[in-house]
Amino acid sequence: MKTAIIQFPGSNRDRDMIAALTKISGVAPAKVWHTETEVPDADLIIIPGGFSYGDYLRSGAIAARSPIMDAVRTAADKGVLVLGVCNGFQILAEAGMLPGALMRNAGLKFVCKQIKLQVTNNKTQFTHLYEQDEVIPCPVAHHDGNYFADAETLKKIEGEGQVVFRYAEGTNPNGSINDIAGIINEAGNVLGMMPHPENLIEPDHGGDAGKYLFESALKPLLEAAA
Amino acid sequence: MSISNTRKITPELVDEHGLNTEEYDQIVVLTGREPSYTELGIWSAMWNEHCSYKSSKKWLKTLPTEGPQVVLGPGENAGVVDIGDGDVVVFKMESHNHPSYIEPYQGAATGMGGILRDIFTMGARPIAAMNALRFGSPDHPKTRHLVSGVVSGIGGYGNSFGVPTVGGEVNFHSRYNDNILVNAFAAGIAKADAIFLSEAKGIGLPVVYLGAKTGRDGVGGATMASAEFDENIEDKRPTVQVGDPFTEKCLLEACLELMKTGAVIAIQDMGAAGLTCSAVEMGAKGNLGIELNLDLVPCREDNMTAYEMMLSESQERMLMVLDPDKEEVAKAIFVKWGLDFAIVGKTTDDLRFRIFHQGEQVADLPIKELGDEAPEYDRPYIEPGKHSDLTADMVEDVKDYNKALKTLLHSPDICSRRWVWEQYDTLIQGNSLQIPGGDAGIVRIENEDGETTGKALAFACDVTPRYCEADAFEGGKQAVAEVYRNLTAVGAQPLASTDNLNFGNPEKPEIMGTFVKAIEGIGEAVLALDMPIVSGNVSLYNETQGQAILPTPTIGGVGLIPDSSKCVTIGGANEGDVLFLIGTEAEHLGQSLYMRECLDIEDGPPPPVDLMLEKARGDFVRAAIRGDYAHACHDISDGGLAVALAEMAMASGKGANIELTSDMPHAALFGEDQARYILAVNAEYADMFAANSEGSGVSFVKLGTVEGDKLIIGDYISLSVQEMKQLHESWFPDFMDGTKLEAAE
Amino acid sequence: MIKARITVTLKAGVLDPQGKAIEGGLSALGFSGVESVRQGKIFDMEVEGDDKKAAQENLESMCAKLLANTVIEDYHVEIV
Amino acid sequence: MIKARITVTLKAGVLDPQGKAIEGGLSALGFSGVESVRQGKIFDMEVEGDDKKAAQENLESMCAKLLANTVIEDYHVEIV
Ligand SMILES: Nc1ncnc2c1ncn2[C@@H]1O[C@H](COP(=O)(O)OP(=O)(O)O)[C@@H](O)[C@H]1O
Ligand SMILES: [Mg+2]
Repeated sequence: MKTAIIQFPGSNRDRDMIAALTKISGVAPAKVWHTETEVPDADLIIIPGGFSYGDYLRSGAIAARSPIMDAVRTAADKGVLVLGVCNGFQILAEAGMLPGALMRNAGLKFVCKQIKLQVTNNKTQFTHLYEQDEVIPCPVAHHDGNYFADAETLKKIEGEGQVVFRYAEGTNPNGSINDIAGIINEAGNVLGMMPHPENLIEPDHGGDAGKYLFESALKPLLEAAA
Repeated sequence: MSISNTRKITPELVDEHGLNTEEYDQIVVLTGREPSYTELGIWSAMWNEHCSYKSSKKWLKTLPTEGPQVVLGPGENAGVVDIGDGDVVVFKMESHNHPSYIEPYQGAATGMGGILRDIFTMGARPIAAMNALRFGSPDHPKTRHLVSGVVSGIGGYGNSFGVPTVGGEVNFHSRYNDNILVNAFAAGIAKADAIFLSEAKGIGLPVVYLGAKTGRDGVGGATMASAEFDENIEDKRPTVQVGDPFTEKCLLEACLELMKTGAVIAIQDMGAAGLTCSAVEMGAKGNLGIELNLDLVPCREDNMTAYEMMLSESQERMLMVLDPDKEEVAKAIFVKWGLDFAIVGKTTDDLRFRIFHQGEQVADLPIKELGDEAPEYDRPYIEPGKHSDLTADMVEDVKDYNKALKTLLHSPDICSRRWVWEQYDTLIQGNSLQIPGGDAGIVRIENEDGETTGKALAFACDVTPRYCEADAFEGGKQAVAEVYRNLTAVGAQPLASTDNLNFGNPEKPEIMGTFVKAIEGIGEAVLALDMPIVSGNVSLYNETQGQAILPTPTIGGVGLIPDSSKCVTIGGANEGDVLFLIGTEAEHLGQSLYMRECLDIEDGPPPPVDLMLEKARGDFVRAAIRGDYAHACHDISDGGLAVALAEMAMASGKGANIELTSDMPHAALFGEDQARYILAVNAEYADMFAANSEGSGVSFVKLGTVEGDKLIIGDYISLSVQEMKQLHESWFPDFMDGTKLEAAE
Repeated sequence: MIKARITVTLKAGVLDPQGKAIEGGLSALGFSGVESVRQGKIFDMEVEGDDKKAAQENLESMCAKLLANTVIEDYHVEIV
Repeated sequence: MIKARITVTLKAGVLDPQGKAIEGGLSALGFSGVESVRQGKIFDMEVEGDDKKAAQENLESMCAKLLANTVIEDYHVEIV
């Protein structure tokens, strides 16, 4: 089982993600710089949070057009799991690998706090260790998490179970349409989400509800490898 | 606009540079002739208050700065303190007051940028930030705009850079109406044997410029920071600097990567007075001369003059002396991070600061004199008068204590600051054990491989300006004591501190008097509590049209938690826990928020600070926390016992049932007597705990138990946790929303 | 050298939180009569050369590839 | 009803980190010849009434008070 993490100038939750992956899987992910044109052989590719290129122009816009993203797209097409968290989600959306766009928070302010997250589809490779509709706590920390998709796209992703996470119990922090917090692509191997499961994996974080996302993705791989 | 280098030096021009006649005469002597225009700019930048500390130096020297834990005290970009296992914590606090008033977002953002740069210039990776903010009265028309801009500026920079903000302060007072204070603190972790300094070494070595390009930003900025505001403030506007946290993040990574290669001999960030200050400091400290060729400086704008380049305060820039053998390695790292990199000069052996521009020598000055021989003033001062005694029986008793507590919880200085800190990333790096909202922020320490070490650091910053105004000496002591308590309350051993001394015009003897007394108080307290000052910053002339700010010597402190599983926070109480007051029931109401918020009076002496008592009780509380007696702890400060109990109840979501014995309930509930804590003790251990306190000679009061969903204090107070929360949480967002408060007005 | 101004606006139907907030801010400041505000971006560009037609095409392509997110935004290039 | 477009641009000399990042992004995408990019904002406004002169004044005042940060930005109001 191998994981890789993509680093852009301005990525800043890459260290959190590396720490989380190392703690959970026992192996540190390969670090891949954005100028590279190939992703080393990996079963899970992660695009971490941060402010790639300062979030200038639009969050994720410049990073989405980096050389490495072609390689990520190729890997995804072959079925490799790809997870984008926060800025990673913004990058995947800008790259067209996930539908819709992430706009400025409705409150226009950066927001960092614990929200409630509902697992609205536990039949994905990233969420099978959660109960269907289970509500977990999870931190968010972003300025541009207001998910938008046109009516047609929305209808499609809602209809196909592509909405994997929703803000629950009135905790939508950013005005996201339909309280959408995370979506998956049609093929079911590319997930983007705004909340930070990597910041909720051990008792010191105040809980470990985020850990199961990584375990869902990694466990079958670990078992296959064993 | 480009200013020629040959402008005639007139008395007006000298005056515009903030130099008086004697200073100018001295400059002519040291230069050996009349200075050129560029040289005048260089002298003025080095000799202004901000860079030279000419009014404060004499007094700063009196502060205790040493201890076995101190690796490096004041004098470098930040202080360095040992935390064991070969690790050090590097920290400092700095003000960006004037720029934040002029342009709150960019002023605060670049303040964050500056303090973060100070930390990583020394080779440390920033792991925590705090911000201490003072604004004018909430009903002043500009206040809301300033709060909103400053908070989003701090967040905008710190969040993008990627450092968690773990604490701070916000106060409102009309004395800050025209002079807000923005003090930013940052701390980083490094290896003790990998600290980088600004002292240049070696002759003929390349001086390298790194980071962002130079523009005309802030030309004259350091001079502005030392001038009293006047009506012509608009004129000073074009000098605003814009922060670029993205470039700073790249600069951080590039610098740390480069430092690992052994290429860096000396490094200094460009802060106030940019290229001038950093180059002179590197040379003067290393007893070397520096030669710069400005044609090689990466510029953002056309036709920049030597004067402008030397004084530009463009952000996100560094100067470095490089090992010439590692030039290619260095270049590659900077190309990787997309940063400018240029060799702009060299070190020399002749102690001259020489600047060339377009083939001409535009400055040739003695570097030691520039760096070390700035004037030092012993400004006349008058010891401030003191308030006569004000005993509690002389202070009106409101009788309706429920209402009084509700008023306090919903008041600008006590209400929750959630509106502020939720705009800051408090969780990034994954090590925050206590985010804002407790007594001190707590951050776990990782080793270089990102593994947790079991250790944690605690951070707090405090000062109570109304106490300092009433008695600068006691106020200075109190600021340190409160930091000490806030660190202790989470189980940390206070290690050392940093200060940010914000005052009015030092040329006024009464202001200078508060400055001197505050420093005396701070000095006495840091000595008694063993928290040497390892870094700091002075901001004077915070004064508009004769009205000075309240004396505001902010203290930032760092404490060590050797075993992070043995720290507590404000909200950890369990149902059934026994609540103990460490200390005695309060008797002092002078300068309390009870008087100010409920009676509209600001009077009396502040509560006196007994440093021996602080130490004895602090040591006891820390031992109790580390001995696993307590589930929660909180120190008592603004608003007294009642507010402290309410804060604990709101944080845990649990009520309490309390009995008091005092016959002066208003003082017992709201008095702000110092050196006091509340501990929530595991019921099983309550008797043992009481016996221990008695045995250690530490006064305590068994207050009652944690229970239910209401805070009940004798017959005086009965309020549901829910209602208190609603009041406590709503003031700030309602104020910032504007509409609700206006409707109520 | 050719100067151009690129204008990027939100597509009709896309919610504009910043515009909404400004509407609220203006009315809080006592400005009445503002019926709607939509925020957009401009990019003032300087490009080499003097072939305006080529520049126009080049700039349009920059918009499509980077400067606008065509999921939510429209763009317009004007050589000035 | 009157329609107006307000343009807000950074004053000359003020650092534009966004513009700079975009220049980098464009060259990474292989677009050459872009010498400079400065980013600005527009506000497309609809205001009540039909007195264009009054509207112009009113909008200028909105710019000075809210829409532009006059410390670092210039503004321009155009009734369309
Ligand atoms: N500007 C700020 N940024 C971050 N946290 C803040 C800020 N202002 C206040 N806080 C946090 O709010 C809480 C209450 O502040 P304060 O009343 O000053 O605490 P204390 O009385 O313990 O010193 C603390 O946890 C403090 O760190
Ligand atoms: Mg406290």
